Amino acid sequence: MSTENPANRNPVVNGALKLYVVLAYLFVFAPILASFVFSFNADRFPSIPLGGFSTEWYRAVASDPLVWEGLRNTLLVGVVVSVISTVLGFGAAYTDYRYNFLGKQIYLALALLPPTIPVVIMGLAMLAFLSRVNLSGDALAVIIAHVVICSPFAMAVIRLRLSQMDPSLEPAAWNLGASEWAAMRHVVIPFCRPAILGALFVTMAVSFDEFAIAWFVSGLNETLPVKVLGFLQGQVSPRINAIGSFVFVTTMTLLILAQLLLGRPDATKKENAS
Amino acid sequence: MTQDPLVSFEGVAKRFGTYTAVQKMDLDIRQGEFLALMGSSGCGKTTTLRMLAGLEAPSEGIIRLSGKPINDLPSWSRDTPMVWQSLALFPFLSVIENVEFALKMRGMGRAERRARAEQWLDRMQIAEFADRNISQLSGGQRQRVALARSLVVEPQILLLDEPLSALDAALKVRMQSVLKQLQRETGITFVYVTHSQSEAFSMADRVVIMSRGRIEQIGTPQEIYRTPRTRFVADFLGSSNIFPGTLQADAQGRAAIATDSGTFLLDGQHGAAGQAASLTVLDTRMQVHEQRPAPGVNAVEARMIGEEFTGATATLYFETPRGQEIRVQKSHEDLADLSVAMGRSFHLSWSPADSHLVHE
Amino acid sequence: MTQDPLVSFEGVAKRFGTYTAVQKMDLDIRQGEFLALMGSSGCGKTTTLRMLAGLEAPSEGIIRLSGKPINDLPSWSRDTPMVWQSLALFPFLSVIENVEFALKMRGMGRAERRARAEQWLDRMQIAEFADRNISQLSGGQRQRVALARSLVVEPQILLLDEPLSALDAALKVRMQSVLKQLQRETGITFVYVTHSQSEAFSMADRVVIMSRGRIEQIGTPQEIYRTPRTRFVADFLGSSNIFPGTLQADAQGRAAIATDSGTFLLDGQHGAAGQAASLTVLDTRMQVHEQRPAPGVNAVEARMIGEEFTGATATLYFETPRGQEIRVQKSHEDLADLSVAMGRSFHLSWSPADSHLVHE
Amino acid sequence: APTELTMLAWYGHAEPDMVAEFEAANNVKFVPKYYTGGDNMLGLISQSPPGTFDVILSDAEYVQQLNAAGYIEPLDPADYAFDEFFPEFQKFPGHWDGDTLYSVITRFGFLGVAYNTDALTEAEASTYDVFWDPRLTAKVGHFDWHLPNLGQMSLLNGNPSPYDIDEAAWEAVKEKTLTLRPQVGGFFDYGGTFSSLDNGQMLAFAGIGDWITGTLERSGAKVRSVIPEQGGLQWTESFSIGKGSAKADLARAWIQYVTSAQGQAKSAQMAAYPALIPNQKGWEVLNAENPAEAKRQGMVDGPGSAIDLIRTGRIQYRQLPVQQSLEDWNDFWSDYKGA
Amino acid sequence: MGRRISAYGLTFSLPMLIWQLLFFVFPLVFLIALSFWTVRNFRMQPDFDTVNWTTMYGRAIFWQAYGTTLALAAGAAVLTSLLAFPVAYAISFKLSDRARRWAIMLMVIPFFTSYLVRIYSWQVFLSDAGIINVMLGWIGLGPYGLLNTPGATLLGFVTLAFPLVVLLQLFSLIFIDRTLIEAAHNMRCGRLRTVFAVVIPSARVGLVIAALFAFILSFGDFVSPIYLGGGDPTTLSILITDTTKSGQQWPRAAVIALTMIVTLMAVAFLSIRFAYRGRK
Ligand SMILES: Nc1ncnc2c1ncn2[C@@H]1O[C@H](COP(=O)(O)OP(=O)(O)OP(=O)(O)O)[C@@H](O)[C@H]1O
Ligand SMILES: Nc1ncnc2c1ncn2[C@@H]1O[C@H](COP(=O)(O)OP(=O)(O)OP(=O)(O)O)[C@@H](O)[C@H]1O
Ligand SMILES: NCCCCNCCCN
Ligand SMILES: [Mg+2]
Ligand SMILES: [Mg+2]
Repeated sequence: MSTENPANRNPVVNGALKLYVVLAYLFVFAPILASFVFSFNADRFPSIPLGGFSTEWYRAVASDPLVWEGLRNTLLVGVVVSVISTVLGFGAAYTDYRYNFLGKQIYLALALLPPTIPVVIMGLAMLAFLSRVNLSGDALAVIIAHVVICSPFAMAVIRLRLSQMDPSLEPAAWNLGASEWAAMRHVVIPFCRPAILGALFVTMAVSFDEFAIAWFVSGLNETLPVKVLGFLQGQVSPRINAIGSFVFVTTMTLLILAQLLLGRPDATKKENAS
Repeated sequence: MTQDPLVSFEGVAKRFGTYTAVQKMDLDIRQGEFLALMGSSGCGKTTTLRMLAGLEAPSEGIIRLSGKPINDLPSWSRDTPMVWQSLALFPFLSVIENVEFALKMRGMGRAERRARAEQWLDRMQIAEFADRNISQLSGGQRQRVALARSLVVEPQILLLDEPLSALDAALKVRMQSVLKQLQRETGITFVYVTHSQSEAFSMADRVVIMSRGRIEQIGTPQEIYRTPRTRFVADFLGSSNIFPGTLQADAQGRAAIATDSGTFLLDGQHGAAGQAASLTVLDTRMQVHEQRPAPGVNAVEARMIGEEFTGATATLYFETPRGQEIRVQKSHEDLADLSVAMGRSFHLSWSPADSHLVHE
Repeated sequence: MTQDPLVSFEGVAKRFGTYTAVQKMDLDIRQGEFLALMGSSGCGKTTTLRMLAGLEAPSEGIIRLSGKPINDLPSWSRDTPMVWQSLALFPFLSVIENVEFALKMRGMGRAERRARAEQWLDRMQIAEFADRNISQLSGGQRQRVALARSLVVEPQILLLDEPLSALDAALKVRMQSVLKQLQRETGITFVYVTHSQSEAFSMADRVVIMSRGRIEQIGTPQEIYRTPRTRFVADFLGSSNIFPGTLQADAQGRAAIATDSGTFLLDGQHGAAGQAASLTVLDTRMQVHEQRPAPGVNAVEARMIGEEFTGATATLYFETPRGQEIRVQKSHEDLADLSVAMGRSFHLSWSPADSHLVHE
Repeated sequence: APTELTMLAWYGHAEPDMVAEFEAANNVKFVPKYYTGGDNMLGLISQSPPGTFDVILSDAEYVQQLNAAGYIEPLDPADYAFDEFFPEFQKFPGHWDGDTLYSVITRFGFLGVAYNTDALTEAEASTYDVFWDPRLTAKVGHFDWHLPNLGQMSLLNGNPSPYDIDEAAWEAVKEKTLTLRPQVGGFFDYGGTFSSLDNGQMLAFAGIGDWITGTLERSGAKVRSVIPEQGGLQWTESFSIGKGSAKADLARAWIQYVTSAQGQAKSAQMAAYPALIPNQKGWEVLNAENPAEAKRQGMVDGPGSAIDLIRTGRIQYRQLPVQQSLEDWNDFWSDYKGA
Repeated sequence: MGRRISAYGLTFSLPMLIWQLLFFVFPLVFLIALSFWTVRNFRMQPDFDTVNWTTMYGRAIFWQAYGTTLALAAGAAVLTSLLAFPVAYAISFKLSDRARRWAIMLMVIPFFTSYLVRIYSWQVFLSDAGIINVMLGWIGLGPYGLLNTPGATLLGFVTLAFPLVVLLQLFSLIFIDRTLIEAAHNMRCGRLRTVFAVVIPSARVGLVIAALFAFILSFGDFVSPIYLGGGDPTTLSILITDTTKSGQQWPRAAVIALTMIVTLMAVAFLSIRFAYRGRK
């Protein structure tokens, strides 16, 4: 706390702590920054001292039709996944918010558990199952699998928002003559709008960086992160860095957009009103 | 008073699982009256209101509005608008959009509903805030928006669930008179749930006191204050001292009640001797003496154990040797003559005329 | 009263950024007294207490405990235990572990501190809950644990920051007498922050009224209630009607004050004519008449605009034609003779002897 | 729009340097799925509907498995220019089931000792025993697949036919292999192999050959492969047509193209990784186009050439274990890794 | 409210239920079935044979990998928690509101960078001729073998879990009632002692959950053990891949996967029980 009594403060301890925080952030950012740097390094196998400056890897990436196709798949999958996950997540969040029923614990477990299953296992189980029902091997399979792991995130984000909603807001709408559907359209959804947008972005970002499950189920229609895995396993090429930097910038943009939409000052102000 | 009731609850009960929130309630609400529902927390006031608004279904019994049973009508098909304690204003709509909401849901055209809403904003003196965000209003202004939002459909009845409890004291008093005046002018029946005795008593035509899902007493504020019908009501109002005991006649054959703290004379009230009952005495009607008072009044000796200072009056707390707590409320002027001190013994007295009898 | 003060604030100020929470405060706290700090929200009460406990550092000035400056002492080297409004009990410790905490921090052995803690649990009548979780206690029981936890080190001084504000009315009164008695028995100096006038006035030896970081008045409860020193204090206590005006002599040369609502006689209080001042009259000292009262008393005509029912007494709200609000507090008996009705005009009067003068 | 042809292959086979010409000529667009190991490939096929992959590239061992599992179509030998192939490759074991052809070989290569030229001389590296050299403690890498590694150990133990060994010889191979464990610095997939050789993390590697070191050499790394005195192993890559392919004709055309002399020369110089080619005419074309690379890989006539190594018996085929089950080998490999 | 579910309610509840039943529960159930299938001629065949279970459970390498994975994941959970705590503590208690918002923002960024890319990047730091050894060389030290060691695997796990653990710890520390800390100071409890006597017990649930997440993430990760650990020692995730290399042994891989799931559930259950122990 900034207002702490200086007599209760030890500058040495505080200084050491802050230094440690700086080191921790260095640790977190070292690999990210290094990959940026190496994405402009001319050598195929990065090592120091650095080779010359080069945008070769970006050019290689940009001229690789497979990368573009991967990007197209990723975007397609990302958009569809975010929409479906958000719809499912909204429904589940609303169910949890509004209803009580026998087996609700199980319902919630189903809705929230998938992200805790290791991706290798999820990927394996998904592939084994989807292939039995002839769904594996294309973008649809990736969409199905990603929705399974993304919808819990959407649910969490929207549930959080719903818990900020005055529980009498919806009954108030009914009481004023709105049917359940009208109240949903005119009250619940408008109230949740920032969280719905947030959920769309978060789920898109998760799908955007998921490679393990997608590797198993994507078949021929690989997404970009699966390509990256391929580059890492099959070629070791600084293209990884170029793609990584690109994906990073893209997801960051999504994140910042989400942040702006969620944290819009007048959205928070409105919230306080209820 | 012989006119048909606007609302009637006929044997209405509400259970949540095994818990009974409202027990077989019979209640008539008259056209145009201001009815207050009071009772301790959890006694079923809100549940009663919500059943009327169609937000809970009665487990048993029939609710009628203007004679017609409405049990099966969904909430949105009833004209029973409600004002919530939290107000439940729509934070994403402007003031006027809030007020228009009910009209929009009824399918009224844009121009017409805007006009109607503006008229009510005017009436509630908040027209200047029409385009503001709810968050930009003060508590009192929000209260008015909530009222306008419910009244805009010009209902026969308005339900209010502790609508003032979130306001500060001064604003509360001001809104009370706004509400009272509004009710008089519009003639709309108000059903008003409150925790506050002062609110209920100063606004309502009739007050319903509930306890554990049952109605304990219905009556005008005066009736209830002066003659609580049950021990619970006396306890709840908190303005009476209560002495549980057994009815008997005293040596002279006068009606009396034998309690733990002594035998006290009653004033013409009775029941069969030997019957259990409680004597209640308003705390403003008790006198404090340093010396034993003359006979003819009821008196008891007690040790002072506490004092509460509330500006105009002070409340003194005493305890009889038998452990009964007695409260006395006095003005500071009255007390000036006494050397009150914690732990000292005093004589407390009251006239038989101020004795009132309640049964369990 | 000539003994050395236990605590003294010498020119203590506290700024948060550019905001001054406490302004150059001089205050002596006497050994063994029960001192209440009152004032409206944000006036600096908690900040004052926290500076004493070492949780905030003064921006200026010196705080002494038993004569020694303690500004630079960290919180954990002072013996100034505090009772928080939220109680701040450790939820992960049992009742007795909470009480033992401070002793453990002082390095006291296991057996000894357990014995000491048990003794205090006994004293606070919560020994039976020793091994319970905090979450399993009622509000009043928690309060006692918090007290025991602070008192177990047998300090010279105890700081309490609105310790009862979370309790319900009945419990509050009961805990007040527990606290008062405890303070008397132990002789520990209590510094007690509260919002509640009734709490401050019924418990404290001296009351400090603060406003915007400044001390407005220090005195016994009686002094403050009857003779508020400033307009702020009168306003704050809320039991007086206040008429701002200018001093003058009336036609007969008697001391008077000219206000918006008329010129009123004073009783021997004065100041230079022409000086600005405010007349204050306790709301219990005002009379309500249907007819104009005889001259010799101060009187004003006003329209009734509200009524608040509070059991024993009722408060009536009036408004003069010039827009001044006047409050009158009366017992129901007194009111029985009046036909009070919203909107009607009445004459309000008070004797010059009940007039009191305050300066800004 | 061009017809899409799906190819399941190791990385590189559907890159422009290989397919651009064919795509342009036949109005075809390849859609590749690159795999990173034969089992990984089998897994993919088994989990995909029939007809998903038109062309499948695989190593000889997996052709057998693909065939056994019924994932590939029989081929007509008359369609392919086997007469241009070195005789050794005209009826390559594993690609035929009796007289039925299932797969056409397109490239091959040798597995020996890969080493860092700063750390070892060619002479030192010319025996598998070098892996036990104290200088290499924790510096020997394994390409993480049991067949090439255990085959090399079997060669070292003097088994003339390294995959066809009896129980006693198998026990001896296991015993010998286990003694190498302390020398091992890691078990790597293709990418890991690349980087750990390049950055000097590993100074010698078992189970690989020029297909890795050649690629690294091209970008200037100081690594080479040598066929040691105990002999080397041979890997192969061959094309098949996926069961149920709707574009079998195009698939056939591709295989014809890539096994033709022109296609073979291209294949030998594939950007992703170099390899030897079985088409004798292909050697000629390569020598005309890129004599240096032909020389580096040993695709020049005369003693010491790649085909000469085979003919002098220095090279054994890599294949599935004959007397033991594949599981036995794999399980031992897991145990070895965990030892 | 909340009585029976109507058509309206089902419209919202059913989609998630159906989706997760079809695409989450069924795959897991199928995984169970798969573990009893057999493989003939490199083809999986439906069957009911416990051979996969007996084979896998009968192999020393399985239990060895199990122990290794458990130890590495537990190590990662403990190590990450210890490394993260001072960061979370400093951010919660020592930074201004503005700096705290920034710190949280920055800590979210790693979630949006490819884990693969970060691991690949670490290789460049850790290799014998990598950044760290070159820098150590400047001061005359090394080179040290950092890459392809269990330590490097741990580093990868920490990379994976650290940001999440910091954030989870942070959110439990931020919500600690500050008056509890003041109350402790007020009762002669010094700074460091307050951390152990008040801060950690108060944040216990959050700290345990954070460690649990670190465990879950590390337990299933295959990227770090392969690319930083050099595949040595064998972890369960590597063993899954290895198992499939004896010709389509997916049923045996399913045995490993199911064992992992059960282990994770048990660990999650125990740690949540521990987290809430003695709480209402
Ligand atoms: N949806 C519900 N499920 C279960 N019990 C409920 C539900 N709603 C109310 N109750 C219970 O019914 C009883 C009556 O509740 P109700 O809200 O009507 O009380 P109230 O008189 O309005 O109290 P308060 O003054 O605290 O608002 C309470 O014991 C409450 O816990
Ligand atoms: N840490 C702080 N930083 C900035 N301003 C502060 C801080 N603590 C208190 N203040 C401000 O100082 C003023 C005095 O606060 P303080 O808590 O002492 O008031 P108080 O009299 O205890 O009020 P209340 O009755 O509401 O508890 C307030 O305006 C408050 O907003
Ligand atoms: N990019 C993949 C290289 C494929 C080489 N195939 C043969 C592997 C022999 N171990
Ligand atoms: Mg209620
Ligand atoms: Mg305060």
